[in-house]
Amino acid sequence: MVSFTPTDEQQQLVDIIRRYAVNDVRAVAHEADETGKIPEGVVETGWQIGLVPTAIPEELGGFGEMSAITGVLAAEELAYGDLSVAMAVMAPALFAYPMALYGTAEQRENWLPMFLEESPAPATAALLEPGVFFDPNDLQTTATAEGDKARLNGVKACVPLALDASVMLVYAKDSETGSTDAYLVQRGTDGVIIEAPEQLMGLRALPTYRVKFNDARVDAPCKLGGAVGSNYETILNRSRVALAALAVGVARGAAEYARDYAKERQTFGAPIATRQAIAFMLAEMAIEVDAARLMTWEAAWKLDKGEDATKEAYLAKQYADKAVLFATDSAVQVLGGYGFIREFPVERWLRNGRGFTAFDGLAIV
Amino acid sequence: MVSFTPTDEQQQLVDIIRRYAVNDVRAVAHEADETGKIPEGVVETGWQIGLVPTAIPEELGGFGEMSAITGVLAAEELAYGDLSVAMAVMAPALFAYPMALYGTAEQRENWLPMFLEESPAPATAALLEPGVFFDPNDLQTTATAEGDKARLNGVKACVPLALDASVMLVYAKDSETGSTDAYLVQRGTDGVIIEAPEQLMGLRALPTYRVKFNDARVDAPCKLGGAVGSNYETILNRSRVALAALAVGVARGAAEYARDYAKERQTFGAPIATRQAIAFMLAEMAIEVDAARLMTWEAAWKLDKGEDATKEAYLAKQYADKAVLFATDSAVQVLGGYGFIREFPVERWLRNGRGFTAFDGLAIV
Amino acid sequence: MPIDFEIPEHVQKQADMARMAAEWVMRPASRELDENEHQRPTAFVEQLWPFMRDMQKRTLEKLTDTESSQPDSKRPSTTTLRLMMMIEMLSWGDAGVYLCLPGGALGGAAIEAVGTPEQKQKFLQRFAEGEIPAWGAMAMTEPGAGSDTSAIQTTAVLDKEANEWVLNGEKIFCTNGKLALDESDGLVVVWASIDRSAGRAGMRPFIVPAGTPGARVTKVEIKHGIRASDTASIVLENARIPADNILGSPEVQRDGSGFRGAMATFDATRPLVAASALGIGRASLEFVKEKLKENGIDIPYGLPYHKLTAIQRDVLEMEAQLRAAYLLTLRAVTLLDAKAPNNLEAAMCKAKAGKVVTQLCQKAVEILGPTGYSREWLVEKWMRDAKINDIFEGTGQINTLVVARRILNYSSKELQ
Amino acid sequence: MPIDFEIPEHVQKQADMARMAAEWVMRPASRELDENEHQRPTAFVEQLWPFMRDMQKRTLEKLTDTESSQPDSKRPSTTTLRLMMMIEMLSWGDAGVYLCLPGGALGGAAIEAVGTPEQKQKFLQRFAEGEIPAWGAMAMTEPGAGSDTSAIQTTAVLDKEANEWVLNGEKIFCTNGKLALDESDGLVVVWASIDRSAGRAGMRPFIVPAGTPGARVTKVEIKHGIRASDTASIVLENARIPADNILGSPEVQRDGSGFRGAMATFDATRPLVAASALGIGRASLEFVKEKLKENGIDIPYGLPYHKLTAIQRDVLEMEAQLRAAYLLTLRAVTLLDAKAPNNLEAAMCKAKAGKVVTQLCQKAVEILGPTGYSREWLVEKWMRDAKINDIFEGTGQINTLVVARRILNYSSKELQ
Repeated sequence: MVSFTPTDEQQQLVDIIRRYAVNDVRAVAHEADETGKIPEGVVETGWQIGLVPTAIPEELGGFGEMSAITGVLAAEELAYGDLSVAMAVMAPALFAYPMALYGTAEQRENWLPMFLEESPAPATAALLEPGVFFDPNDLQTTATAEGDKARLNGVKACVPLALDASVMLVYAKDSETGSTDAYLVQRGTDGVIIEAPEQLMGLRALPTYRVKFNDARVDAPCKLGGAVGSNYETILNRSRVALAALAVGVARGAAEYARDYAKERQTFGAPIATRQAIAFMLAEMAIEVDAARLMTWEAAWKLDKGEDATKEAYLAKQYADKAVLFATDSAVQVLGGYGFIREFPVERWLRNGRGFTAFDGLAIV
Repeated sequence: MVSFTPTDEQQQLVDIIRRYAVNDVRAVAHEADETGKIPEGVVETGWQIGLVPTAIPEELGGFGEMSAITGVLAAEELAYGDLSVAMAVMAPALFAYPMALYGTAEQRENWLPMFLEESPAPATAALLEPGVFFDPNDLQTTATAEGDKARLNGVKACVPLALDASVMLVYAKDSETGSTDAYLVQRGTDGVIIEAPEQLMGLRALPTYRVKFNDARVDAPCKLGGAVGSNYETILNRSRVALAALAVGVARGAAEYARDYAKERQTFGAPIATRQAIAFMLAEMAIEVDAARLMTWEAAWKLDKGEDATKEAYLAKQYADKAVLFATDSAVQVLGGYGFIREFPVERWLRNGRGFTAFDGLAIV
Repeated sequence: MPIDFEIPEHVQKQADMARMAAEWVMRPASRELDENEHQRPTAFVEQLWPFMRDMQKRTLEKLTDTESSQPDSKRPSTTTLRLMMMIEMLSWGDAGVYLCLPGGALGGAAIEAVGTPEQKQKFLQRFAEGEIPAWGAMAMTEPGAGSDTSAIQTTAVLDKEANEWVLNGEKIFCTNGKLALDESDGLVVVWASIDRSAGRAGMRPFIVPAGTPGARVTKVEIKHGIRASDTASIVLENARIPADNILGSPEVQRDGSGFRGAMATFDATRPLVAASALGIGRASLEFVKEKLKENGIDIPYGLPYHKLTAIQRDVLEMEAQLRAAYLLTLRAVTLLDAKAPNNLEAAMCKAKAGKVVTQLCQKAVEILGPTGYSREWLVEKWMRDAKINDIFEGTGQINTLVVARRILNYSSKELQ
Repeated sequence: MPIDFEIPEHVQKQADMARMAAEWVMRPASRELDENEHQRPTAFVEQLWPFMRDMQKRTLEKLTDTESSQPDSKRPSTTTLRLMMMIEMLSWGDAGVYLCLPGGALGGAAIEAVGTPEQKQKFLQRFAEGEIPAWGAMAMTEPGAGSDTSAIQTTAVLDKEANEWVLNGEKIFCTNGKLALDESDGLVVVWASIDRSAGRAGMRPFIVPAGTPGARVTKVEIKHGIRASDTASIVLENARIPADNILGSPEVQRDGSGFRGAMATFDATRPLVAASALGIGRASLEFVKEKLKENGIDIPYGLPYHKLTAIQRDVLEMEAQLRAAYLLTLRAVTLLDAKAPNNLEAAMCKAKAGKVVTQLCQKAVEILGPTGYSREWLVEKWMRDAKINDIFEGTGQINTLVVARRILNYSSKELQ
């Protein structure tokens, strides 16, 4: 039965996150972007909404309600607040969700309980690689099996919160079989070098790092899911959908801000929103935001059904990548000179919005 | 010295063609499109303006003023009248210009004088090939040399006025050397089959034909330019530029028509041109028409300098292809319901405009 | 209900049936009907009439049986969803032929939306019974009144003695006008003013049945696309209809509520126009992918930008855009079935689908090169058919304006 | 003269020199100046000042020597063309740094365009002599008056006793405002109303030199891009300037001719803003092609659609669009040099270049993937710099509106 209404529980969660996004996140987003640091306590507050813990299986103390649809609803609201904060709050899921989905019983018991703590678990994942061209289907980072241990080689980019992580999942291609899997790498592993924080156009409040693996030898059993491994394609799709949802959140923020501004700002004795040139931009922004959201929801729904969602997730991500650039760029345009000033959030949103085409693997639902 | 002003002679020619386009061509264009036939006399009148004859070398009785810039100025004006008529008037040039540029002395003496007659010379050229994908750099039609004769094999598409042509240039790839050249094929050559007129979405008033070559054996010396051959790349560039200019003419016709309509048509007590949504479309159409024209002029100028114009001609054609679709589609949109009715020319212009991406080799300057 | 994109099985089945009709009855006649404008899709009408008649009969029963509709109203209906899916598939077959579907069409929709139970019973009956098909149509546009409905010049004056409305005026761009007035025992819903001084508040739809003296078709347009469908001009010269044939109140409310109610039919019809657009877009996209496949080109999902060819990237973009338009339409339809307001969503899906499908079909012609441009294949026809969706039932501009008004919370006076 | 696209050798030479300055002086400091906003491009200013000073000296001589300008006027000048080429190349270097070019900038342009010979001599002198550079600026925008110049609140009242204008108001978004007022012996051309009741007809530009009491910079903005350039807020509190410092007539002509004359400076400055945009676009395009080449990807001309990759097609489209913007700009500039009206063409090139270059630079970041998005390379900075060109000197929307008015022959009242 076709429906576009979240469940009551989902709606409650959305309302909570919206309040958090507007009251806690928006209030600090500019400062965080300027200083490159999210003020103390903001990520913690976001964490305590309990998004990741609810997705942890019941037998390990969570609510066992992992749902991509709930995930995209939450992600949109978080990004509506600020993308850097949203990614920081969601970063532990980069580790927790693949673990919950594919970890061996032992791995899950070892690693999932920490996500039930009050504080964000210091865990992340490394998927993206640096350079001009990146193809998640063709990772350059390799894992060479040595018994049930493995040696990792390669360079990862844009690993969020890597410096503080006590453990991370590293995606690598098996140098013999060519299959891609995730490997658990703990802090202090020899041959793992976390470089200085990356300098990006956007996401300035989120510390991301380039991480090098020089013959990094990780302990057994380090492959997620053990011998069976994990379903990398599904992980990629869950990541695409998460990023699409974040893009929708940023785009919606920009569209709404521009709309409200245009109703306030007067020229020639009337709000600029009464000029068709502006009104049509606002209408198209609204349409693109809604369209991107629906694409994202459909892909998430497909994931929750356990079906192959590659097509839907890929197209949703492609669509949302465009929508967020269109909406944020248009928002700057609607604000005119003010849109170019950093004190107005649309300028930050444009910088963040442009990044989505390069953000593979930076979030997951 | 940068200048955007045609010479006085060019301007006079443009004025003459504009009168012809508006008075003679526009008057019959709808009927011609509906019946698939240009009324008697219209092409002849266009021919008598003398575009092709002036480009014939002086020693053969012409004015020796072959100029791509003059050519694009003329082509734009002709297409401003109607694309089918423009292509019909320009069709003999498909034969005459390559002949004038690359024919051997004997070939030129044999073939060029007929272009000085009062009536359009019955000559054309065949370059395009049928199918989904066409690459002018990789023709499928082959020429196999047999001494100084040649056998042609392949299928050509969209050959304008082929049925009435006493001679045509056929572009083919040498089956041994791989080089592309033009071959003179006279009416009645064995193995040449001119099929029923093609049925296209647009260009309905211009009879175009699919022409098959089944081991068609053509007499020596049939290769344009003899042993030296011709410069196919330059011919292609001259063709690209001609098509770009025709596209500009169609686009300008649509932009101006929509502009005038929008000033006339009233809704809510004011012309629709006073609504920004319409006014902005008109402004963008005007900008795209001008931009496409300037690209075309620059490419033509480069050709007249005798320099390699591949980049300019290619980009101008790409640009004009888009501009003409944008302008004609927008014109239909500005006219709303009337734009969809065949009695209003914009609907025909949209059908013609869409074709430019598939019109390789259908015109030359 | 949670978020769900599952099309119910019974709806999907009906869509599958529509696809069979499209494949077997519509497509084979498509080219011929396009080339021979004003010829009728006889086979299609004959085969579809019994089905449409029965469907319309069931709808009519529901509409007029007030009792049984009560318990049903707890579960959202799927009436419009079924219509959407059917229209999409029939338009996948041939959008011009689809418009010749026997039934009330926009005229019927207006009666369904704002007619009294008696009017529904009386006027919709003809689409729900008998051996011979009938058509409905809607006549709103005039030479001087397109998107500006307040400029409508057609008048309706009540002749109290005869208890009849007397209509005078000229209507253009009336889809199915000739089928409804000349070629069947159909009807046209004609918009006219009962009080020219009241502007839009004085506008009312009137039911003008076939055979009404003084109502006649004066012209059938020759068109860019949807050539199998007739687009008629209708002249009303002292056309007399019974006093009861007015839809809505014969009183003029200065607050315009009478007019607004009638405009609400657009919220129902716009998603269906969008659905028709989707069908054409789908036809083009499927055809392009099929022809590319024949030429060895697959359209992969999951590849990064730098590993795609230009054509692959464009086709993926076409596919994403079409899906976006589909989902926006699905949302507008779902709201309608839930009897929730959908004015914003209806305008959104219509604006998006009209634009996307126009561009998609234009691109399809480009991708398929010289043959795509020829009349050998239908893809050039689909491009011509597609364009109407950005024009009728409100141009893309009008629908975008409606979206803007809704999101800005502006009246049509505040945002013109 | 026939149609000709040949850039004269002496102009090209100057552009080549500008490119050297761009490569050697601007690019090396680009990243640092972007990261440390409000730091000054000292090396650039020092090296360019002698050159700019001498150039401005020659210009001033021409402007004030009425005799010698007569015979010259037969041959079109190349002054603006030279400027266009130089600005393009300097902006290829760094658009933010280019804006710090010592000289009169928009303030100087206004004086050149509408000043009396005496005013030119007196006020432009500072940009044409001395060891220490000076800057000019233009202050038009106010918190409540952006594209709507009629809403300007700043007033100028003539104190007849002192024979001085007294200015009061607040200006924002004044490019180089701080350089002109605080950091050099420069000047700001301030727009103010001499008769608020007269609307735009009462607007006049006034020359406010550095050191004017009551004129002070209150804020320097932190920005998305062009961070090396200062964007200042200026408050005027009873700022007093000599009566002669008004540009144009101190009388209010109700026909608005005084205002229109001043607005004509936009016809001169818009193509130069477009030129700056072109430089940024060119930088991005060249960089993208270079990086693609390093990765084994060439951008071929002449291939059909189906033989291009997605990236090749996009880069070709970027190149075509940039060339189109370039040619539109070249046309506007050529008209200006020929002293022909270019209002339409100036608005066209500004609208096109602003939009094209913004999109081109956004696309460049996408093409270059994760590294393109990082601050390792300048391409992300160019994207931020580019956007200003669609905003200042009239947003894309305002310039499109001007184009629409010109092609429709509508006044600003008829098409708002």
